[in-house]
Amino acid sequence: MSRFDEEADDVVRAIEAALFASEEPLSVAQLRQTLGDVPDLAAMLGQLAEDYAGRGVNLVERGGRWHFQTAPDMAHLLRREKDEPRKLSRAGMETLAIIAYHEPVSRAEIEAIRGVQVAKGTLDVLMEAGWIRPAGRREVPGRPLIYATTPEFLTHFGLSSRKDLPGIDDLRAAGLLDPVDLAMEGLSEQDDAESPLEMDEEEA
Amino acid sequence: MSRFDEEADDVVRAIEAALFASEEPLSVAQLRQTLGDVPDLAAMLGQLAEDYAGRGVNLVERGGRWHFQTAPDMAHLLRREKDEPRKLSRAGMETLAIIAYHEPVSRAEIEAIRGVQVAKGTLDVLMEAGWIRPAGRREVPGRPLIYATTPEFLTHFGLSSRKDLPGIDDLRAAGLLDPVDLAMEGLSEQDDAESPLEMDEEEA
Amino acid sequence: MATMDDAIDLFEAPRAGEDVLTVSFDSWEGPLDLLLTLARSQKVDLREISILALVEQYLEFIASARAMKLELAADYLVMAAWLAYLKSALLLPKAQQEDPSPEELALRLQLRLQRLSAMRDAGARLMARDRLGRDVFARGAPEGLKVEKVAIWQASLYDLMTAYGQVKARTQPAMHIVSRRPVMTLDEALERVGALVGARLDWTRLEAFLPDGLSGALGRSALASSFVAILELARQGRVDIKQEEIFAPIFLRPAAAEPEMEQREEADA
Repeated sequence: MSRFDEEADDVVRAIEAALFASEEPLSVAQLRQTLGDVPDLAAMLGQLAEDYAGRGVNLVERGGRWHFQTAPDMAHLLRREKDEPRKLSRAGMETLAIIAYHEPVSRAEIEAIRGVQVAKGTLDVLMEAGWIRPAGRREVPGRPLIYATTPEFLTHFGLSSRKDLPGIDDLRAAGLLDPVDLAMEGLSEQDDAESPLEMDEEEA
Repeated sequence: MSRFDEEADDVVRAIEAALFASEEPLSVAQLRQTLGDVPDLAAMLGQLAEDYAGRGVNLVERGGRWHFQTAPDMAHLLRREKDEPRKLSRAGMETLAIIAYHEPVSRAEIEAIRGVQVAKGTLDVLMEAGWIRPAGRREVPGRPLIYATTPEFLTHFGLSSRKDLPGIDDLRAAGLLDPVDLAMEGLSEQDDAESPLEMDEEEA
Repeated sequence: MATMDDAIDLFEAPRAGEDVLTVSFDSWEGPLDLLLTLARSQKVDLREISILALVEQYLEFIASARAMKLELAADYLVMAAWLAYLKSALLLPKAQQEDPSPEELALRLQLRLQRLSAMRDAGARLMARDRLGRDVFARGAPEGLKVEKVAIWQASLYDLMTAYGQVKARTQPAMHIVSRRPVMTLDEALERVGALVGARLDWTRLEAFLPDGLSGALGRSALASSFVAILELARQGRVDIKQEEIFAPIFLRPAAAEPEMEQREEADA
């Protein structure tokens, strides 16, 4: 670990300055554009993050992009100065969670999980917030648009990657990210079930 | 001096976070509003400034208000110049050619030769490229600015002097002049002279 | 979650039989949401939940809502009907059951509730994270990384020459020269035929008076001019012309002496 006040070499200082100055999180590639070719940039970032770990400002990586932000335990001091971001409705929250945990998903798939139609405004709000984006179309009849999360989503929610989504491993292990049909198949195989499972029409 | 990565106490961390997150420099009084009553705030700021002195980011005080800024010697990183090759427009090319063949010429003279107006931006681009320069004023009513080529112009186009510019005859031989006007044949001789061209009557 | 607690309160109140009550179905996002709320009120793991009990709660709730003459959205009623069917099927002896079995339908319902519940919890956990701009903050006044684009203007000497050539080509007045077509003028023909006809004594074809070796446009021009010329010469009384029939060769000779004229005049008279 380096001593900030004495030993920071110029490359570390340059990384620090660039990340402090940038209005946006920077990827390693973007940093290289600014700094030129720095050997071991990733390692230096890791070390810088470690150096700042105990400070009031931390260096964090979110989806491959690095930025400085205030330490989470300072929230109570700083929050009052800042306006809280607009509160998401429950529908928005659930929809965002479904997209994040299942991505990419179509609107129909979101609706299948929530049991209600997705109001038009819900996806708009999430896109406006910059958290989701259309991510192509599903190659099935009707070619529905599918949605995925953005790097800004990871940045906003403090996730290094989607693997950091709270509880995602448990949910996956419990099969809760699988569609109901798939889960039923799994269960029926286990049970040696006698009956086929086409019963969607009644399910609505 | 404290070691950033180990010993920063919570008050120091809070000061750090508050200054980092603030959109403007904060006075000691403003910091107190945020942090509550901190004994010896001024001393702590001084120490924090010292800690950061060798970093890529410095804590500085200006007129009683504190803020972080990137270290002055890192400024060059933050304003990066990027070369962008651009092709000269046709208007630019023609204007440059006229200046090269007829220099020094005023804008009105260029327009008379081109038969088309010359936008101010066109001359600006040529000056930005370093190929032409203002070369005084013509001593006629209105005293128009006159333009001439620069040494960079010769360098860029691989000419040792303007005499190397192919004359009208050469251009014609190369098929670069389509409809032929015998009356203009004397032009290449005029080129050699440093005197302004006796412009045709349309110049007025 | 506050909304969930509210929902349970709303639900539990009518069961308690209080008469003044406002039940708003806006509290739930559809029947599945209501079912999940009811399921959670069983306070057991969703995997352990009794679907039969859940169905009964739902039907009871809908019944009480209808008793209070609340407007119920169609999808709540559809769900109620389906659950009533499921309930009866679950209560029937197994042997009489059709495909799909009510156990499967119940299981599917359970799985759906688990999935919705999982996503609801996940959403809440996501929202509770340290969020940028709410709990943690980016730098308030970043200097910004500015990329200044420096234009590198490109042009070659060839471009320069071409451009100048184009200017010159465009601005110089074009001179149009109409090329002369090869013709024999009437004057030339008059002179030629007039000179030659005196040398002939007898009828001679018109073509014999044309210059030798003419062909094409010039030949046709000479023929036409010479023809007009002999008409003029005839008018002046210097030649006689004869043609046997239309398109037959034209002959001429120097005009005969006066007497012929007189004869003609006499004949006319």
